[in-house]
Amino acid sequence: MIESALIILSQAVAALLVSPFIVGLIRKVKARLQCRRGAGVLQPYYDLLKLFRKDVVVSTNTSWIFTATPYILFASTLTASLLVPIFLSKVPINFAGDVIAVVYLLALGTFFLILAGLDAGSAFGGMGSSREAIVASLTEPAMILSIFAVGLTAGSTNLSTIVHKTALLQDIVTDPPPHLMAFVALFIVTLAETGRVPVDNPATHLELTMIHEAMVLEYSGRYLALVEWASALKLLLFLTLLSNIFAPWGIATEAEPSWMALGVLVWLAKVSGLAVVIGVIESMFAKLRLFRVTDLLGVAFILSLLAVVFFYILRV
Amino acid sequence: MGAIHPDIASQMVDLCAALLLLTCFAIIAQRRLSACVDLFALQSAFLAVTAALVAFLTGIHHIYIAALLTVIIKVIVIPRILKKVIERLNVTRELVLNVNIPPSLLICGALVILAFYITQPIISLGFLLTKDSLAIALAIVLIGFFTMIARKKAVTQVVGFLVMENGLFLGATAAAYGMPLIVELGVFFDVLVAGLIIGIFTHRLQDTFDSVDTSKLTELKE
Amino acid sequence: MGLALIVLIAAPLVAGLSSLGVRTRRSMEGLQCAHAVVLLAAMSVVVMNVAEGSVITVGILLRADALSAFMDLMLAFVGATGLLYALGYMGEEVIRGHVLHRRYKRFFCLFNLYLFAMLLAANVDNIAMMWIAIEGSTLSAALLIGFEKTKAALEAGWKYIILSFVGIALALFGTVLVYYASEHVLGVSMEALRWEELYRVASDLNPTALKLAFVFVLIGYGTKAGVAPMHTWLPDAHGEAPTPVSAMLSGLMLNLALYAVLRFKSIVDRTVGVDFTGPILLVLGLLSITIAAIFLLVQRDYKRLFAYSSIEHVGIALVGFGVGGPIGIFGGLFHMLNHALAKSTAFYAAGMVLLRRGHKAIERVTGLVRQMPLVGGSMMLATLALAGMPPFGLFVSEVLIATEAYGQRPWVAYVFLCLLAVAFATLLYQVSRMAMGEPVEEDIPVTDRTRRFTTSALVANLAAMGYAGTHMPGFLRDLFIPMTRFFGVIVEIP
Amino acid sequence: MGAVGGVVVGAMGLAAESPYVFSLPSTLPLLRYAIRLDPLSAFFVLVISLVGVAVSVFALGYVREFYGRHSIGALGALYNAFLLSMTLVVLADDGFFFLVVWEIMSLVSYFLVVTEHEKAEVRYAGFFYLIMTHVGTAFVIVAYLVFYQQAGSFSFEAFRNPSEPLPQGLRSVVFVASLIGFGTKAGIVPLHVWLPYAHPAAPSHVSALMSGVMIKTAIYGMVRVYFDFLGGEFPWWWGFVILTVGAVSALLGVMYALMEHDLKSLLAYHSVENIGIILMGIGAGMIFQSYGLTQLAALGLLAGLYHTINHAMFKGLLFLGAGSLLYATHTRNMEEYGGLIRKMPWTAFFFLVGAVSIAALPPSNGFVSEWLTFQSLFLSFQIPDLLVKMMLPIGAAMLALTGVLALACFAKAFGISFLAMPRSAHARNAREVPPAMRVGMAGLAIICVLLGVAPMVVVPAIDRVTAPLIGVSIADKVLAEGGLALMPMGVGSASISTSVLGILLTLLVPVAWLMAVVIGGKLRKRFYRTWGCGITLKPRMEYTATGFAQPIKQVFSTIYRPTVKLETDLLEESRYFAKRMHFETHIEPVFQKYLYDPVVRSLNAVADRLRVVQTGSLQLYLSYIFVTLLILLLWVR
Repeated sequence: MIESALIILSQAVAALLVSPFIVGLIRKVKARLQCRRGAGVLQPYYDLLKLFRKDVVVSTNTSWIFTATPYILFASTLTASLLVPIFLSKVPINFAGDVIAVVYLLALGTFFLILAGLDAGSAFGGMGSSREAIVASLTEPAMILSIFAVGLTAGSTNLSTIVHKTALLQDIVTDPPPHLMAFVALFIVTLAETGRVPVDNPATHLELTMIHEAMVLEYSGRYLALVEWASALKLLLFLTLLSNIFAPWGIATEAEPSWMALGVLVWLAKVSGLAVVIGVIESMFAKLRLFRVTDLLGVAFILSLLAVVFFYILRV
Repeated sequence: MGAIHPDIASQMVDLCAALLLLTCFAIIAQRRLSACVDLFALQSAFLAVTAALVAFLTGIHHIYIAALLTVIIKVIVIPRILKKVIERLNVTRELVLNVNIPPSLLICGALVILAFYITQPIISLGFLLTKDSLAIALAIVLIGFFTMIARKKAVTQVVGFLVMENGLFLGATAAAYGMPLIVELGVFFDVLVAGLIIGIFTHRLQDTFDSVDTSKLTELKE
Repeated sequence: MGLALIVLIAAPLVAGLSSLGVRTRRSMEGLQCAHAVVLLAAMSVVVMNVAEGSVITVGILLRADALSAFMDLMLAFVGATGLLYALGYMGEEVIRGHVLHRRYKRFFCLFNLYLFAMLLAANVDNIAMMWIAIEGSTLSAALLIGFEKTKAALEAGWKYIILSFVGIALALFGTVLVYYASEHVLGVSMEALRWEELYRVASDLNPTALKLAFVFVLIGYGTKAGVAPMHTWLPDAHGEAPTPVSAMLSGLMLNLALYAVLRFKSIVDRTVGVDFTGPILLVLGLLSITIAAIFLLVQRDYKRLFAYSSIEHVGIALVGFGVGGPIGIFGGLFHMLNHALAKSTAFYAAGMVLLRRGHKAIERVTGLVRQMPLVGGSMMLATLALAGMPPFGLFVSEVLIATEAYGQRPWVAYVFLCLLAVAFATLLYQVSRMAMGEPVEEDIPVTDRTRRFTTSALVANLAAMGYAGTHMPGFLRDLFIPMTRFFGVIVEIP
Repeated sequence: MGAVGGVVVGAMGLAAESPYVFSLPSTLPLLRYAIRLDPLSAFFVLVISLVGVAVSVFALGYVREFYGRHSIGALGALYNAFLLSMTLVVLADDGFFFLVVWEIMSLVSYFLVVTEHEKAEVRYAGFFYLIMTHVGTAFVIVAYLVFYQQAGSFSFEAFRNPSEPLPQGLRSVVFVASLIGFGTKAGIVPLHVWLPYAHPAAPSHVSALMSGVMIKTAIYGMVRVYFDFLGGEFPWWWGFVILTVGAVSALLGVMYALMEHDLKSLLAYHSVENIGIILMGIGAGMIFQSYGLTQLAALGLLAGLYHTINHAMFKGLLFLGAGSLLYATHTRNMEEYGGLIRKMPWTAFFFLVGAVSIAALPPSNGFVSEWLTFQSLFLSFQIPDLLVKMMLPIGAAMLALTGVLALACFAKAFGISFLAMPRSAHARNAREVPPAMRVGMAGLAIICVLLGVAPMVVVPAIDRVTAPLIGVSIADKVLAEGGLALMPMGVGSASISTSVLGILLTLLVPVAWLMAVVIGGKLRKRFYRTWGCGITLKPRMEYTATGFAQPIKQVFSTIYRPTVKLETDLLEESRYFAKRMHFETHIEPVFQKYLYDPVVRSLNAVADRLRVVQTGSLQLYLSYIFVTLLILLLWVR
């Protein structure tokens, strides 16, 4: 009991601590690819600290929704991250929710974020909200299907089960093609969900091109800090999903301290690797027009669908 | 039916019936309204004769009364009424017909054949004396009906209707040896009243539409 | 018991003739109300006795069995409310000076004679006498339809006269044919015309003769019943006649004509079997429903609208008799009863609208429910009943008929339901336009005296309508069982 | 307020072992006023009554809206008649009686819809509704006639075990007929067209009942017929059809909802969506059933019924919320709302609860049932048939899309209506609604939350309903971790525990707050205008509902077929400054245009053709009779 509580706690802490680092890493990579030295990978931590200290400016138009949203967003994202196996394949509270629950928890955050965007009454917030809505609605089906594709191999949508079985390669049925397709699909989904290029540009300062940034335009101080942190956490969450679902090797399958330590290291390596990849992609591609995004996500959807179909085809 | 040989008797009845039928054709072929009425009166007279003949041959006496009533009502009263109506009219003859005379004659011929064809299976039921009269009655009914369709003037339609009545009556008396007296009386009463009412209405039509061309009555539709 | 029957039939005659001598409106109202009471009383005595299983006969002329008693029930009840309503309606016309007292008296004379003829036709024990009585009703109806001396009324009256006289003539030919067939069994005598005897010897009558006879009778009385394609006079007559008359035509005369057809059907069935009459009735019934359903859509005059709905319901009843079987027959009869009530209600309401608005154009009438709640409401209710909505009896009978039809020929049930749906839509489309919306200003007030009569008539009908739809009293049940037995089937009613 | 009694009855029925039966004979042939309370009916009685109670309370305050304009007495009477008829529908134990009360229910609801019949659109809505539902009833009648033919009686008992079993052809007839018949009432695409007209037209508390409960009676009918009468043996394509219909309804429902700016029609379209979701669950169940996977079948059915009760609750709640807005602002147009959260905080909060539930966000009740549906779709990999196996995940994808679109839609609904600045004088002068209405909404909101976090109570209850229908009870299997979690397929498979999630969420919010305090110290707030690029922000500059939905309309334009009309007249001086611009956009009502209008048009055309039959010419009329006579005579001969 105590042990599982500890594990949960450590998992939360790890996630919280690592997430800003990932953001910093991506920025660093991009800077390097643009032949800049760029800020240190720890810069996000300083930013967060600073933002927490600053006092906040709240629009007179806003309601309690606006002030509550950061906390709700943070809480929901953190809850989601507790359901995902990070360095231990069997999360103690895995019964509390499967991957669908994770998706919907993140959706909860998005929902309130959209509301908050509308709350201030500025056109930018509304614009960001509506674009976030469309992007989210386009990513969702692809996401569910790709998860199904993977879940089918383990015969369950319980993340821990999937990861555990895949890690031990025991009583699972798997073939490379569906996995690969699902992986690509989920990767695109990740880019879209976490607001990266080519769907959205987190570094932009031109309001009209913003999606996520436009939504949080009115936030400042600790609210902004919480929102930023939450989105960093979300990014980490997706990277973890990608790495642990498709390549869970090295993750601790037993709750042994040594194994878990190893698991943490391996996990860090994996997510950093993915972060680098994202950085590279971001500097290679330009941001797409909003209505071109559909094509990209369409590709993702088709891929995931093919993944499911292939899974069955190869079974018969 | 003592004195006369059955065959001859039936011949006679059939002869009268045939005359009735002929007058029908005459009515069809006739354009002048008053002439139509006269022909109708003639036909009724034949009808009365037929009835009397049947009464005589069969010895069913109340048919005499029926014959008498026919004479009174159909030969005298109703033609009078119709004549009165016609006098008030501005037209004396049917100029335009729905169906022209030659084709309508052909059609009537067809109707007669049809009537025989239809009644043929039940003719056998009929009394030897009047075996064909049922078919003829039906033919007359149909022809009367057809007259009402083919003609436009209210009067000729009335005549057509009365011809139908005659056919019915022929059927009732000749073919079925007459209904019970009370029924006969009732029927005659109804016919009389009907004639009166029709007279009234034609008057009114004449007053309001100042014509009795029923094909003009097309205000109410759908 | 014979006395009650005689009273029932004679009362209208007496009242009719005596109403010619009446001086004032008030005394006329007294007379007619008394008459209505007498009617109801006599009717209830007759019905009760017949319900106990006895057959009332008076001499060789009058005979009231279950079917007649059923007709008496409808005729007397609707007739009574019709009288009340007519008192109000014509009274209003008199007050407005549209009708002189002389014609007011004549109206009631004719109205009562009309009732008399119909009651006689329903109770006479003689196919030829029945014909005479029905002819009589036709004659009086003709004068009633042409009562308002407008061009339109005249035209309607003329068409009615010609068409129904032709029809009635054909019916007589059919009657003659039956006699022609029966006298071979029963001899040339009154016996050969009596229902009782005919039922007795039905099986050994000549089939072909009866078949031909049935055709003539069906066409003949069908014309009076408004069966398509002989229905063409009906909308004109209903539209132009004074509203109480329209109500009587729709509520009573159609049923009476159906009754005549049914009488012959019950004999012919015994002779040649059900398979002969069934299909004919079925086809004609479906045809009537179709024509009515479609013409309901293009109506601009609400009285004509209800006229077409009458055609539809006659069709429904015919389908019921056509498919036969205990449920089908029961459905048809039950449908006749409920239709009589609902349709007369609808016409009463329509008449009130006509009095208050002064025109018959559907699209110029709106907001009835708001402006005259009782009239508008009862019109809406009646319409819903006519459209076949529970809790009214027409829903029950329609479902029953569909059930029996499905059992015998599924396609009939499908067509039937489909047509009903169309009729439902078209009828409600028209009436809901009138009942709802903002009321228009134009409104001619009617006196309270008038309103008293019309309201009582409406309420009585509505009450009967709701009652008959949901619950069947014992005596009615005892009527229905022998009635269905006429057609060789027995409906079991819980 | 007899609804309260209903609650008791419903609970009793669910608890009871054997169904209560009682029947009093009618005096009409074939008609029996028979009542039977088995778990299935009990479940629906419970649903009806729960909503009924809350709505009745709400109505106490709401009818004040109608004082003077309409007769409250009539309204109340009809309202209660409506409740009664719905209860009788689910209780009826005799086909004929069912039809009677079914029609009465339609009739009463029609009267309720046309309460405000001065408005032309209300009349149209009511008429359209009446016609559609009547046609639907015709199909139900056909289905029952088939049963009657086999069973020889209208009693449900006879329907269940007819003298000789129905041949497959007839079973399919029953299936299609009842799908169309009940589907019309339920509002499945493409029979849904009446729904977005009728539901908004009615007074809001009635809309809540219609949308929340009445359309559920159709679900009841389907379950009753398919699982009870037909004994739950179907070919696979039945379930497949149901599933497809459900998926399409769900998707199109939510898509049209997104384009609506009339709050009540928006909710109405969401009813279409949720009916679709319910049917997806039931359809999946039927598919499993036809492959003999009874446990999964039970799961699918359970998901469907769970969503049924959930939808009843939150849709009722949302309609009451819409009613409150209407009551406070006298308009249904969302573009005229805004900033109401400060004017009417309670309503806003309850509406938010409803929105979260219908958007299926954890830990709400909507999430539970949609999750169960997801699971039953996911577990399709156990089906032997390859084609079906491959199809069901697509259904899941559509469900996902539906879910997130619903999220967007309610973000719009709530955000535009309650947040930011008032967009009109109506909104500026709005007041919080009277307590009675708030209590009504509060009741439903609480039920929603409970249904969400306490599935361990709900699932066994529903299992009592499904067990007799399917034949297996799965409550003990589904409930894991001491009832905390739902686990459809036993250990190792997926599971959720909304209670735990709820606890976590409620814990972590203060945690986050604490953290913020710990790191940043005490919170110092400054209030200032929203930044509007330097100019002060006016309500006109706010993002509108139309604008919010614009991208979605753009993306799915193939489905919406939007028509945009932009007319600009420019200043004389310069072509670059517009004097005024008029912009309007419509989406094409595809189904009405291509499915219903042709029918009406052809009917009118036929009527016009046939006018010539009745030209008024006497001779023509005579010839009709003549010809008929001759034909018949020849036929006889």
